[in-house]
Amino acid sequence: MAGQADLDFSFKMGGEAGYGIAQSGMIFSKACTRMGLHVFVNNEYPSLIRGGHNTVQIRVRAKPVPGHTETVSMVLALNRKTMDDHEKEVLPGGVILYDADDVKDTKKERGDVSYCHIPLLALAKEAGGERIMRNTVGLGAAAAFCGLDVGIMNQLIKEGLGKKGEALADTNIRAAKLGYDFAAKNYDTKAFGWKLSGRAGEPPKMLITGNEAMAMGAIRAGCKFLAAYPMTPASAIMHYFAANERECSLVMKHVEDEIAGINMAIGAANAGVRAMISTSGGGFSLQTEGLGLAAMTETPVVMIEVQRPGPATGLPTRTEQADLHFVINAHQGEFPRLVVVPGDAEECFYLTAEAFNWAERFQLPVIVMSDKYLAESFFSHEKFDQSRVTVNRGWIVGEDWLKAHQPFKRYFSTENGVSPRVIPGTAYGIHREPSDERDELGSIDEDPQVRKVQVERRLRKFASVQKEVPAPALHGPAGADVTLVVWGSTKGPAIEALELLEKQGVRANVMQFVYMWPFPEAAEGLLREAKRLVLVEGNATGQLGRLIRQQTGIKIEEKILRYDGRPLSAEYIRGGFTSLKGGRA
Amino acid sequence: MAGQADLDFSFKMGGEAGYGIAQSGMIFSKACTRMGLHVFVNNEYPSLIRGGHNTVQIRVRAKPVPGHTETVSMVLALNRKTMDDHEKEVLPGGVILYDADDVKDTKKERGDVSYCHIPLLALAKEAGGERIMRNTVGLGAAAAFCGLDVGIMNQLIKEGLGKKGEALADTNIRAAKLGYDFAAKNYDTKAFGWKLSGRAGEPPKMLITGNEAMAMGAIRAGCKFLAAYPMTPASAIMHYFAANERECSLVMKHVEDEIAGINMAIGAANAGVRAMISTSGGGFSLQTEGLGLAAMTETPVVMIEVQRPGPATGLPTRTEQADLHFVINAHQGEFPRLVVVPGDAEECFYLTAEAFNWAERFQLPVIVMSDKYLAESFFSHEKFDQSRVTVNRGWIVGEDWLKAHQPFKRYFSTENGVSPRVIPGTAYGIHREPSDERDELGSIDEDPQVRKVQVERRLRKFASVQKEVPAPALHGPAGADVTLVVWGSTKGPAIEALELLEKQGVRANVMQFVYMWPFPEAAEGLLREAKRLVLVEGNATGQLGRLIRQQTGIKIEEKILRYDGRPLSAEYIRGGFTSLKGGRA
Amino acid sequence: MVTLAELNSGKIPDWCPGCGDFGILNALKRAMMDTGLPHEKFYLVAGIGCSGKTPQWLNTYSIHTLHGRALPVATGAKLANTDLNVIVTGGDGDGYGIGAGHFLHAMRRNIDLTYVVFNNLVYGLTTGQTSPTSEKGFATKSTPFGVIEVPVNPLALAIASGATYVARGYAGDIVHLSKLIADGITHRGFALIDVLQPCVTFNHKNTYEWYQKTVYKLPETYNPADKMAAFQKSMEWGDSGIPIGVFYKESRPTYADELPQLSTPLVKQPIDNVDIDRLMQKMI
Amino acid sequence: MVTLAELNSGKIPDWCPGCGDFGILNALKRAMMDTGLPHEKFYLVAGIGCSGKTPQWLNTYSIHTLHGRALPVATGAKLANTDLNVIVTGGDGDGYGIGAGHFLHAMRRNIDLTYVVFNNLVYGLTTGQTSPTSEKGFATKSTPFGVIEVPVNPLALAIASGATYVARGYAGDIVHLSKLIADGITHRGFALIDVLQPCVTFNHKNTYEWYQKTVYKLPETYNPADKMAAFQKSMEWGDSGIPIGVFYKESRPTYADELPQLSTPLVKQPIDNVDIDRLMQKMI
Ligand SMILES: Cc1ncc(C[n+]2csc(CCOP(=O)(O)OP(=O)(O)O)c2C)c(N)n1
Ligand SMILES: Cc1ncc(C[n+]2csc(CCOP(=O)(O)OP(=O)(O)O)c2C)c(N)n1
Ligand code: SF4
Ligand code: SF4
Ligand SMILES: [Mg+2]
Ligand SMILES: [Mg+2]
Repeated sequence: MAGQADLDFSFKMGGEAGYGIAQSGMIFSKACTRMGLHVFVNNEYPSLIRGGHNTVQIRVRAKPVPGHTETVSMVLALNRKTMDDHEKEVLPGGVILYDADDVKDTKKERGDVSYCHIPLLALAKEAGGERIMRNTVGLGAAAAFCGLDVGIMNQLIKEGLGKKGEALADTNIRAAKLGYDFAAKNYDTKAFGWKLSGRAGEPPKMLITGNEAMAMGAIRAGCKFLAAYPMTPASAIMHYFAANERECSLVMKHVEDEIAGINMAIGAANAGVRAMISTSGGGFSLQTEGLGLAAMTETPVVMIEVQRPGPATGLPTRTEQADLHFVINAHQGEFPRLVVVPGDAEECFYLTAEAFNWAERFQLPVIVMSDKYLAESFFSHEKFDQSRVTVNRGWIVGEDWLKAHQPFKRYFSTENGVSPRVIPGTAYGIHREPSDERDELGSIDEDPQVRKVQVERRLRKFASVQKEVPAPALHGPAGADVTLVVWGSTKGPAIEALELLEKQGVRANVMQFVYMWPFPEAAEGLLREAKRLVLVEGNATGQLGRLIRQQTGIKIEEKILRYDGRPLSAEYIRGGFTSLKGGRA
Repeated sequence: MAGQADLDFSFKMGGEAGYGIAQSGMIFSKACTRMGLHVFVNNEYPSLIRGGHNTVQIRVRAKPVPGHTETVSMVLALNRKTMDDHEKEVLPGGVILYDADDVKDTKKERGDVSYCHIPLLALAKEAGGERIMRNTVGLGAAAAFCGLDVGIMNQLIKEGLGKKGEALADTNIRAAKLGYDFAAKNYDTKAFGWKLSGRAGEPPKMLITGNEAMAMGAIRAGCKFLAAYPMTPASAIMHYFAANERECSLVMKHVEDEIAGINMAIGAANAGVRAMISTSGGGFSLQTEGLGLAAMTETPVVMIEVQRPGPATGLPTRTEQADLHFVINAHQGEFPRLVVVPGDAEECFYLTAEAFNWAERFQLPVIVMSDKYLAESFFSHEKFDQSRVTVNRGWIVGEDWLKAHQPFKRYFSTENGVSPRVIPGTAYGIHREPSDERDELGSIDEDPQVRKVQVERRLRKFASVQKEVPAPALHGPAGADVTLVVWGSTKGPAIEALELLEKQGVRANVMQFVYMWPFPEAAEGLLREAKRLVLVEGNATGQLGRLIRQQTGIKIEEKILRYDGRPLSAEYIRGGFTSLKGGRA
Repeated sequence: MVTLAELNSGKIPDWCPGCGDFGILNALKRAMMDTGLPHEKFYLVAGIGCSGKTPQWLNTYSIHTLHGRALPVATGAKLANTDLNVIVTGGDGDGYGIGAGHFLHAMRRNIDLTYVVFNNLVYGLTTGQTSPTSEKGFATKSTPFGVIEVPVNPLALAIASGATYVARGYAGDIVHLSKLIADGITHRGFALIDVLQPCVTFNHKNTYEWYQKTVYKLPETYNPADKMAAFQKSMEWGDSGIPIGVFYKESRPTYADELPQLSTPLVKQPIDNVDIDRLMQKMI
Repeated sequence: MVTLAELNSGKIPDWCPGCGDFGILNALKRAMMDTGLPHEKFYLVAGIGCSGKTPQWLNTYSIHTLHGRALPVATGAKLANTDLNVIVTGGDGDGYGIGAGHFLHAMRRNIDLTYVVFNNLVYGLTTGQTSPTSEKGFATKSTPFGVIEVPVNPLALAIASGATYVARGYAGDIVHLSKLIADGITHRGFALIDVLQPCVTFNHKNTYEWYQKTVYKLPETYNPADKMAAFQKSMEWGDSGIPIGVFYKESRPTYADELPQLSTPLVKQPIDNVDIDRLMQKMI
């Protein structure tokens, strides 16, 4: 058995929606992080409220966890489907916990896996609970195998149910204990090959989703206004803002539709506060028109677009990375915008915070893209470093400056394309902002020369942004033989795939595109230096590849794509790599 | 002076909106086409109802006219601004007609041009009319110079005012005659170097805009339903449909917004009629979401997008070609669509008609793009050849087929990606069409394998379309030294520019992209064969160039772009060509 | 004349056990059968939400559209083929929130549609946020400190906008509800049937128990032709009583009635060789 | 206290000579002066249409938005800075057509806005198509055979939706109109002032002459607190008379009143160093 440093334990719980799997997953995961371990938690669930097939998969390591694996060490099967579907994923030596009274007549085809019956329902009832408490019994049983700290687990059960839920917490703790004891008594839990042990002295870790990290980053950056409409997988951003409305003194407006959302955010930003929207592709479609209003009036708004598989309603609760060209090209005409795509929770936090600086410094819409896998997976991370987030509001002029510069030219043509901005209500700053083309003062003007000046100023602004846009990030060894080209949530799986490829004797690294538009100028050089480029994306056509070719002429012939609504993983990438022709066209 | 075959006469009328310039322009132009001549009429006007500066420019030749020119032979200045702004455009030997009592203290700087005072107002009053009849007087005066057939002109005045307007027609005819006589008496009209003369035996010509040609093409193709919302420069399409609702037995619904528009069209198309929408960029933005619904349910809809300068409200009544990437990439996710861009009225007709065949044969949304210059300019053209338009409704199955194929698999996975379709109401064809991902029967299904099958079928459908998409059109000599690469309304000006370049010793031809997406596979070869590529587009960033690079890797370094809201012209292209560095990077 | 067996899609509704949607589905089936109309002439159009899934459980022609866009799609289908019986299902968020504009305009057009709104006063499918019909003060994930705005009053809006059949039913009274729906289907013109629907998962305020206590049927003496009375009744809400039944009814030509070109449904008009010579002639 | 000279943008309105918009512009200026509020605290938000150009002729902070989207933009601005006096102008198409959804929802929120609708019963700027308020039968470019649907009734919708100040003015009576607007500005909450506006170019039915004959002022005895009376009055239209004045008025906390976090306007709250340590701690 591998030592603690090499620990790599994955635990999957599966069952119908509404049976507390998510909550149990949280307890298990937080217990791990409190033990000083790192976790990554992803979940799969269909678009319905009760029933269906739901899983939570918790991966635990002593070092940071970049993503999930396609294999697991332990399964808790709350229904038969979990057993049937996930049996094959269990590693040799792994364990499947199930209630034989519930899950009957299964094939149990694996000789290298232990099938451990735990009377989940009976023990739940014995503890004084109902069917819904089966998962807690299972949690206890799992702890017996893997060594989860029971004290911490019990503490988390209590915290979760609060003061009012004390009695219920006791029942749950009892149920967990019954599960633990049953497992310890009936099975050789000691022989289980994956053991979690506390790492004292480790800094405390947050358990945080991409959505939460984005919301937190926005709040840290001083965002005071979110106008949002529920849409999976972006809804948690609005929920987080709403819950913290009073504590953080901000407004979260649940709007009548996404069109109202973008326009309210524009109104708020135009009036001088940092404002944003959060939505998924369908909502973004509706905001396409508003995006151009922000651009034309040069109002700084931040838009979070969390991708899910399309077109139309598509697969509302699954993952995909297929909105790149849409987001870069949405709205008629030509104007500057910035598109940035974080790859993990940490980047979600810092890049969302920074998005507000880009938006205000260049007075343009900034779109931060995410996807279901990134948005709803939990990452463990130390507290973010607040000092790394600074607020730069760009060129906002006040009364004194205005007095000296009358009449105020809101759309004055500067060298870098950025014009002075004023907060409405300021004396001496009165001006107009039309959505029509206009002169420097904000008067509608159809003169060809005026149009030319304004178009060219906007182009210069775009160029100014492009000059500052950071190069793609490189992970892994320099000068590797293979470079995996990725964006967004594929970062983690790709980085982990490097280890798998290494084992196959392939020295690879990862080039992660973070700033997508304006296209980073440094990218072309990096791409040309690479020995062999392999595109890895969560879509069917290779959208980043298309963008790269458009901007550099470089065609990446080799592609590993996934488009079945499920996230890429290190193993998937390795598998994909193995089936590449290997040649370079 | 050049002979009739070389005739190239341009007449510009200018004044404030609401003074009948458009109507006079129509009379003049139609008189020319009835004389057997060819014309091209473009107009420039600001976004307001009365006042402002409006011009109509009529260009007349004995052979087809591909576009307007930046120079004119005659100006009728109904106000001072027309004189000031357009004086410089007049060719040597040209004439400026104006009313010295109205247009005072002008510089009259041109020694090579005749400034001819016509007492427009006085004569209008003498005829029994008002200020608004000045343009009719001017029309008469113009006829005296250029030889417009006065009989035809008078006939057109009558037709325009109808039975009820007989008295008014008489007054107008009188006014025109007074203008004619005044000019003939006071000026040496014979010496005017441009003379129109009738070409008997020529087939009659229509005077038709791009908008009208599209509407007509749609009607010919059997389109029975248009859901539209007014938006310049697309509104004339809805007006044309509305006017012909009863005569052609169709429904034009003026909807509450463009969102309702696309969704109604989808409903109508899904129910089995040929249906479409027409809008400009702002409305298309709002239809971004609906586009995906059409794609996902595989409902054949045709969308007409008429470009104007953006972003946002932009310049509502001016022209630009800057929505290409937006239209190709609108909506989340990946799915087949077809984008086609006619270059003149004739193509507007045939390609719009054909759009319905593409839409139904492949069950996908088809977007036909236009722009203000194409949409609102008048072209002269013989009647279109109805026999060139055939109706192919694709794979629609009936009761017998259905009986033999139960259960009906609406989304059956075929080799070319196209599945059988049924008209709702047909017995044995009952099925469901969700906007969620679904199995072959139309049941919502989130299984990864089902998703994969459907995504791949949609990709195959896209590939099937791509196989059929025609290559770019080539105009001018094969193997030329320079190839102008264009799309849409730039076709005409570019073709005409060939002559101008020829005169400078440059042998050039034009490669016109018509089918934009799927990108025609034959394009790459054509581009690679060309000796020197020069991109000519009506936008600021070279959008077609970007698309070409994305699809072929070919970067067109030399560009002639226009982005001041005004259309490209042959002279502009020649000028742009002259200032190119000339090298090929 | 469609039967229950024919209407069954063979799929089991994936709504939460106990959801009010089951009652509405049953009432809808019953109403469809009661109308005696042929099976394949029903065309269902749904929005997005728990409610929007309804056509999945029914074996009829149907299209499941976008969130808030069911009415325009239905309008297009109806104008394309006036022989279809077009029934629209959707939620309160779908119809009165994001779809509010279409709702108003469809009613003033008097398009011949039957619109059944599953009004659970909450967003179900997105896991419990406020809806436009949520009561003031209702605490949800998106309004943890309680809803501030006053709720939309769909019946008053319908009456003010020119709907010609305005009714409210209750998911817990299937017999009454199915009659309302059947009458709505038979009614020529736009029929709104707003249905009070308990959401057992996310709405713990407006429950079966609560409705059982508050809901009452409009009395026999009530005159649905009286617009002002209808306004008055539409204002009633809360513990003191919620009326159900037909609030308002009038007879007015439908949109399609006023289009002579629809004397033959568009879908049946031949398009193989539409002659446009006259159109072209006019351009000369 | 802003003066007429200060309010002048120096640009000459490009409306058609005789357009009713001129009267509204004058009334608006007058109302702004009458409120005695400081110049730079006015923030105008406009839709797109002839009416939407209004802020171009005024020297105040303003944003000219998208067609139909003025109300959401205004809502965002007001919530961001409750110290601004936010006035919204737009047309009937803009507000009651494409913007109808926002219209309803802004009213039930009771956002403290003054919404002046230039209601000319037609689409002006796009050269004369039907609008949602056009009368049945009205022939336009988009409805050459006459409008089929019944018009939107903005006042009834406003009353049904929870607007707290619902008035109608007439562009031909500037004194009366400016009072309505001034009161709307002073009113705490959502104020709708629907203004009958002759469009001399595209509406030859609802002309100055016609309004001069039909428009009458609500009598002194009329009680704007009576909701049912307001509904009743809102139904009056046509040759027999069109009432103008305040139809309905109530006092209710505004949306912002119910947000304690707005005791200091958001825009004035410091953001340089927002401490999120407590938020992060909760995640552990
Ligand atoms: C444009 C768009 N925005 C948001 C969503 C996400 N969404 C799906 S259902 C729904 C609301 C459902 O509420 P309701 O209409 O009341 O139906 P219910 O689920 O309560 O029956 C939302 C917001 C979407 N599908 N599309
Ligand atoms: C999304 C969108 N659709 C259409 C238009 C075109 N458009 C501009 S103004 C207008 C209607 C104007 O009518 P109304 O709101 O009544 O204002 P009015 O001009 O009569 O004052 C329309 C349809 C637009 N600007 N944006
Ligand atoms: S969430 Fe509510 S509305 Fe949706 S299925 Fe469950 S109970 Fe019904
Ligand atoms: S078109 Fe009508 S509304 Fe517009 S400016 Fe002219 S008169 Fe006024
Ligand atoms: Mg609901
Ligand atoms: Mg109007």
